[in-house]
Amino acid sequence: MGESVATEDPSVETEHRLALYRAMVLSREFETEAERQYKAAKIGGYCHLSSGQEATTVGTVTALEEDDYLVTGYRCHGFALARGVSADSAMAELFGRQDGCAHGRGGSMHLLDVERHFYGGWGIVAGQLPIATGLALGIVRQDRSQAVLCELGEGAVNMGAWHESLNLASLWKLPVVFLAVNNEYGMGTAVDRASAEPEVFRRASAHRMHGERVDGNDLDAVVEAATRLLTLAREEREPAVLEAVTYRYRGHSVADAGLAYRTKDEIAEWSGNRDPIELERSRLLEAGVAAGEIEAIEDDAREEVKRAVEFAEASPEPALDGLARGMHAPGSEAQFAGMRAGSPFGEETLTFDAGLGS
Amino acid sequence: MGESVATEDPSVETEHRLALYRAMVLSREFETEAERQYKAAKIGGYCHLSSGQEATTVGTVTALEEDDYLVTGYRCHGFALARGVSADSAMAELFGRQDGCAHGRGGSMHLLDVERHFYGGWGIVAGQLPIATGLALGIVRQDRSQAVLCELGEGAVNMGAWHESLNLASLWKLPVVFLAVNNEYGMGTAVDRASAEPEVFRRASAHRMHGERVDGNDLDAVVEAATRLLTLAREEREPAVLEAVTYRYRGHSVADAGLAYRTKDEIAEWSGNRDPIELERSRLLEAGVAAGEIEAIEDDAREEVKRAVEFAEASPEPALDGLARGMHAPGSEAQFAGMRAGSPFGEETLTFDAGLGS
Amino acid sequence: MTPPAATAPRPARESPEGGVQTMTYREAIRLALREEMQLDERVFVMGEEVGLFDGSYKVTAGLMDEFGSERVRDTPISEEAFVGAGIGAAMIGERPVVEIMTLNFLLVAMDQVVNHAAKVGAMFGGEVRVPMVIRTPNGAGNQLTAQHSQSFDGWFAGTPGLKVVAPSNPADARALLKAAIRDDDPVLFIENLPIYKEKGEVDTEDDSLGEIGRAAILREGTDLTLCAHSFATVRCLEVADLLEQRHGYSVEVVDLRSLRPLDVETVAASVAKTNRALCVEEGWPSYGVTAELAARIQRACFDELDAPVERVGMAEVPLPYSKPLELGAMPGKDRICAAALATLEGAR
Amino acid sequence: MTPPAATAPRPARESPEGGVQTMTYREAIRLALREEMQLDERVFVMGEEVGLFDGSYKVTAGLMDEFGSERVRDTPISEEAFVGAGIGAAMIGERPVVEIMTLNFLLVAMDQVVNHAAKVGAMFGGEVRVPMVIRTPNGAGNQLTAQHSQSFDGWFAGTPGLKVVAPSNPADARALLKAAIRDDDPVLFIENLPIYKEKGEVDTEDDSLGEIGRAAILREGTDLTLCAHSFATVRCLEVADLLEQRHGYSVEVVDLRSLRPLDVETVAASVAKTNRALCVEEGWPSYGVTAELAARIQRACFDELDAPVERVGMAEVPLPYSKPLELGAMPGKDRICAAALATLEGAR
Ligand SMILES: Cc1ncc(C[n+]2csc(CCOP(=O)(O)OP(=O)(O)O)c2C)c(N)n1
Ligand SMILES: Cc1ncc(C[n+]2csc(CCOP(=O)(O)OP(=O)(O)O)c2C)c(N)n1
Ligand SMILES: [Mg+2]
Ligand SMILES: [Mg+2]
Repeated sequence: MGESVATEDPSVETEHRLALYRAMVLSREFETEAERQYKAAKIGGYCHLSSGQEATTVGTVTALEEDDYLVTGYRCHGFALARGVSADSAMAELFGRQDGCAHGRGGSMHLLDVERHFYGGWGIVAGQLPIATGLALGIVRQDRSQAVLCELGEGAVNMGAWHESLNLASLWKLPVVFLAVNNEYGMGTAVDRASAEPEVFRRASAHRMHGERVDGNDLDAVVEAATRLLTLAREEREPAVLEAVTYRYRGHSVADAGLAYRTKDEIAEWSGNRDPIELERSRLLEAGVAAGEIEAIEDDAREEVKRAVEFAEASPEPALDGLARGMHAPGSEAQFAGMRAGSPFGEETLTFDAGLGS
Repeated sequence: MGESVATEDPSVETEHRLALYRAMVLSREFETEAERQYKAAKIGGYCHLSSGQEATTVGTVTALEEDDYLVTGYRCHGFALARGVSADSAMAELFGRQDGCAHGRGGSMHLLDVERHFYGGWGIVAGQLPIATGLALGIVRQDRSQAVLCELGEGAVNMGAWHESLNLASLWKLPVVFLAVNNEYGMGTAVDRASAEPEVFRRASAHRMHGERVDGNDLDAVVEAATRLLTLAREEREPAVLEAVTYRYRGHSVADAGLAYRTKDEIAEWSGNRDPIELERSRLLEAGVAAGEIEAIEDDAREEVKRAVEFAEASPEPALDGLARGMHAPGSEAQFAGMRAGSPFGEETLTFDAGLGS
Repeated sequence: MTPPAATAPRPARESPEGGVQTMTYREAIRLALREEMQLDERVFVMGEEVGLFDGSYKVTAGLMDEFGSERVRDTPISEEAFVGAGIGAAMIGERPVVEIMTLNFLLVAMDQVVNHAAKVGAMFGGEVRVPMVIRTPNGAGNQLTAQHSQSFDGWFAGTPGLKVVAPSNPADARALLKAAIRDDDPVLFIENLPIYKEKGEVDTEDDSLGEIGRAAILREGTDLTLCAHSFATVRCLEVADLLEQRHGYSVEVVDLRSLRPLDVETVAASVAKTNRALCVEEGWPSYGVTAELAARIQRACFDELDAPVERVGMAEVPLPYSKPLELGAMPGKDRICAAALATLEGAR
Repeated sequence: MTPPAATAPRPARESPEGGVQTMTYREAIRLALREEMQLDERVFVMGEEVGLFDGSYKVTAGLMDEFGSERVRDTPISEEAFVGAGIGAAMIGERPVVEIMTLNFLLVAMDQVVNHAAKVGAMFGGEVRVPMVIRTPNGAGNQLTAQHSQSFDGWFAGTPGLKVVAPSNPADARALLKAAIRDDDPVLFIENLPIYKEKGEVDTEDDSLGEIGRAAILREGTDLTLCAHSFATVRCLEVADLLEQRHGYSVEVVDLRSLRPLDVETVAASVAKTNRALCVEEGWPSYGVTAELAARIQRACFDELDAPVERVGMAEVPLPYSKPLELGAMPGKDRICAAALATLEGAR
């Protein structure tokens, strides 16, 4: 990770490109399968797919150093996978199982992996921005050379939390890059029906912060921009806004057909002519990679998703006595002893710290 | 009101100038007296003075048409007086008396006068912005030709409500001018310690909104800018940000000595060389107004304040059975009948709509 | 910037069929909105996705077509701004009905609701009113997880200056929403996600308004009072049937309908008759709605109670995603039933 | 932009005098902050005016001089951002103590507290913790009017995932703030404006931490239990003395100290002894803290109660500015005393 696509040694480059390609395909396949499983009622709740946005997802995550931090909104499957969360534990989370990365507590919107410094998918629009800003503050306090990448949608830029977070990051020179994924819509609302300034990156200037726009379907462009801005954040503590223009093919969530507010033609235009995976595929072919090698990678990703479903199916449901697990730090039971006495709500059955075994 | 300072007929102009001068003096005298009364424990709570900011206050309010709307934060004495609220009812409000403009319920921060379309002083930083935006929305829905002037401090521009309100105003083309009074400090925090972009007006561009800065101590400049922007709002439904650079001489509120975070020299520099009242006084003298006429105006304003204190002193304290008055619309008692039954909190004594007689 | 396209309203039309109709709660809300919009030009709807998208939960479906995009106004994701805009518009004579997609999102606009809308009347000495309605669904049950599965009803009900209404059936939903829209005070109108599909009869020719502050006895009984609001009432009615059929108990169900004002009188009268009470809510009971109910009942009925007032609500955890865990946390019929039996049979 | 000037910290110094000292509540809080900052580099303070201005209520006076502007961090007026920044910093190992100028302003950051800080532990399956403290005063009494005179204590106490502490005296304030800072969960630490100047003895050499979740019996008695938290406890102690001196009653005072966890056990044991309870709070009682107390007590002590549990709190109106009106609204000693006598002498 962290390497720019353009390196000296062409074989390394190709290898890296193939890895990125695989990550994009894995994300697409994972979500295609997730939609299927959702319709089969194996997955519930909200389930937000990012099909069409894979170059943005994979391109920004690959620009992260291993010990950089990642924070996202609810549309987080691709980010989790790109960051190295296994398809197994991501799918198990979508299935609500014990071996999910959040032990079945978080579901599709709240994937995370602390070891990989992925501090979560979050569900409140723009709610993750102050928190990502705080991670960056923590980095500064700990005097480390790390950066935070914080994803949000273009609809989220109209929340007050955006404004307050950008100001704080700029004022305090915090190492955070706000990745505004402009997929043209927030639910059914086109960007220019919601934002007086629909060129989202321009809002950075209100905080004397650098902002720029990139073609979010062009993997190379995304990697270049993200690497450059994350490096500036990491090394110079210059925060920035990176707006990636892309498109989501599916509805806002699986429950939305996604056709009430846009035309089939518009979707076809993006998926037919500007698909990030297709684009990258042709680049690979152009670069001389054999079609067979590419197909092998695709098959391999599909296999991984298939195995992930099996893994998820096999993982146990969390046990009911773990209802409160994780809510409080180990040792908190003693504090709650007096509240449980004669409790009408069964608090006596709730334990916080009995481990996450079930 | 609504006339620009520069008119054809010089006598009208002078008359108008004198009226504005008187309004500035009245504000200064009123607040000087308020501080005295506060120290005499006749006034309580928070009491935020605007001494030093009078050109901004008077200059913007005079640019309002009679049926335009005015909304402010808690530093509202000068705005209320300039809008025509009598010193009597403003002072009575500060004394917490029945004849105060909010019947003793609001105090210093919450002056208002619905007849004069002054919809209040508000106490939560930036909380008044969404509401002012809503007044402007109401104007549009009612298809009227009016504008809203919404005052806030330069410290308030870091609140999310600022951002959300500006976006909404710009997106929906609402007739509101946000007057950011930049008096250099938000409590003890200098503007560049709080805002990554300390030139506050520049933040308007994040919403494709016009923004500009004016010398807030120069009455002519303020009147010109405010008149121009309010006219645009009223006639073209172009919202805008007007930043007025000025200075408060006193502490944040009467309780703050105002010296922990700035030097006496700095205060002296502003009050000695840039005082808006002095500036206007010299302009009047230059324009040939007799010193005696000016002094008569000053005496008159002082008299008005003196009478206002007498009025306030004489006004009765609100009666205790009016504790809940105004809380709910007339007729709500019937709705609360079931809640009062056997109430442990004395709700049975609370009436909402028995008039505001006491 | 492309300014939001203003669609022209279609001419107002009357409700196609009259008389008593069976409809869902969702349809009853929509009907009330249409009726009030037809009656009063000042009424307008505003919120995220209420127009082009037909509403996130389809409550406002078709209204933009009928009334145009000025009166059914899609907003940016800016709850604080558009709730506040509702307050401002209401202060100068409009009648905004603001939709918040779910109650969870009202947290970002809490300051506008609690520290502005609720304060205007008293703080300005009665000089200004805020005739605004905020409509929003609460609740859990769809695996929407911790940030999306909450019921803060009691927080608003504990805020002087607000009125809080939360009907449990389509007829009340229509009548009370109409009353809320015509009320001159800010009213929080709490709906509920699972309740939207519940059906009931609505007399569309009955134009009387609901009475804010009046509870209803939905089912009479003599052994136990079940006391609830919104969707919990639906569960209570089912539990009451079960208790009668399986255990022979006669159970009264009080539907609060309104949390502020709270109709303590009706609740107390019921408990004075049954001598036992179980209060049920979708939210967390500690410091919740049922706390207030229990506190009021024990006071009003101290001599009549044969057992302590009991409560059932959401398990006191952030809602987990896993279906079995979520079901385990919810105040389902089993848990209500068990608590009712304990209250009925408690050794006192 | 001039970047905020970073002042260099002065070398840490020990508390000048040891042993038992009389100090104000404000000083006790400051002492706890200093001690924890000296002990643990991860602890830092952040909020509006906490540094250069010495704190809006002077609680943090001198700390910026001692620890520098990086560890005593003045913020813009952006509660949502800096509360969230506290959460983020805490998630990766810092120990932020966030000051909110008054509880009223937490409304604008409600979403970060309730829907983020409180959710992290459970929602992420126990993988992350948020060891953050939010300190803030509640209360009324200084004519600060409707938007600045509130106590939403119960709202936070009703939020699973949070802990809520609200001590009533300097010794507890120091010990519990130290405990809160060392706690691995988000803790809301509620102070109170009038209480800052209250004095008490603090043993500065006693370094034991306060026990979160444990109430205290501040005064023993046999006829009535007064049950309160924070400043209301101070009033209750005075009322207890009055009742004894003037009326010969023996009154027990329970100081809750913590609202979540709530020590029902201690409260119930007291009421089981006295058979009568009056719950007092600075906030609005309907749907407030005393509602939960009454609900718990009537259940735990059903057979022991000789009279219904009574409550006293703020009159249910937005607080008016006028001094006599404000005094009339507050739960002052007179009102508490009258309610206590009614509870003691109620014809049961
Ligand atoms: C505060 C808040 N308001 C509303 C919602 C409901 N909501 C969830 S996603 C969404 C649209 C967000 O659009 P955008 O930021 O563009 O992200 P995208 O979904 O396109 O990735 C909305 C309104 C929410 N989760 N939080
Ligand atoms: C949300 C909120 N946070 C904090 C406060 C406390 N407070 C009152 S005024 C103020 C400073 C505001 O400064 P500025 O906007 O520059 O206005 P000025 O006082 O200079 O007129 C602060 C922090 C508040 N009232 N509301
Ligand atoms: Mg989007
Ligand atoms: Mg200022």
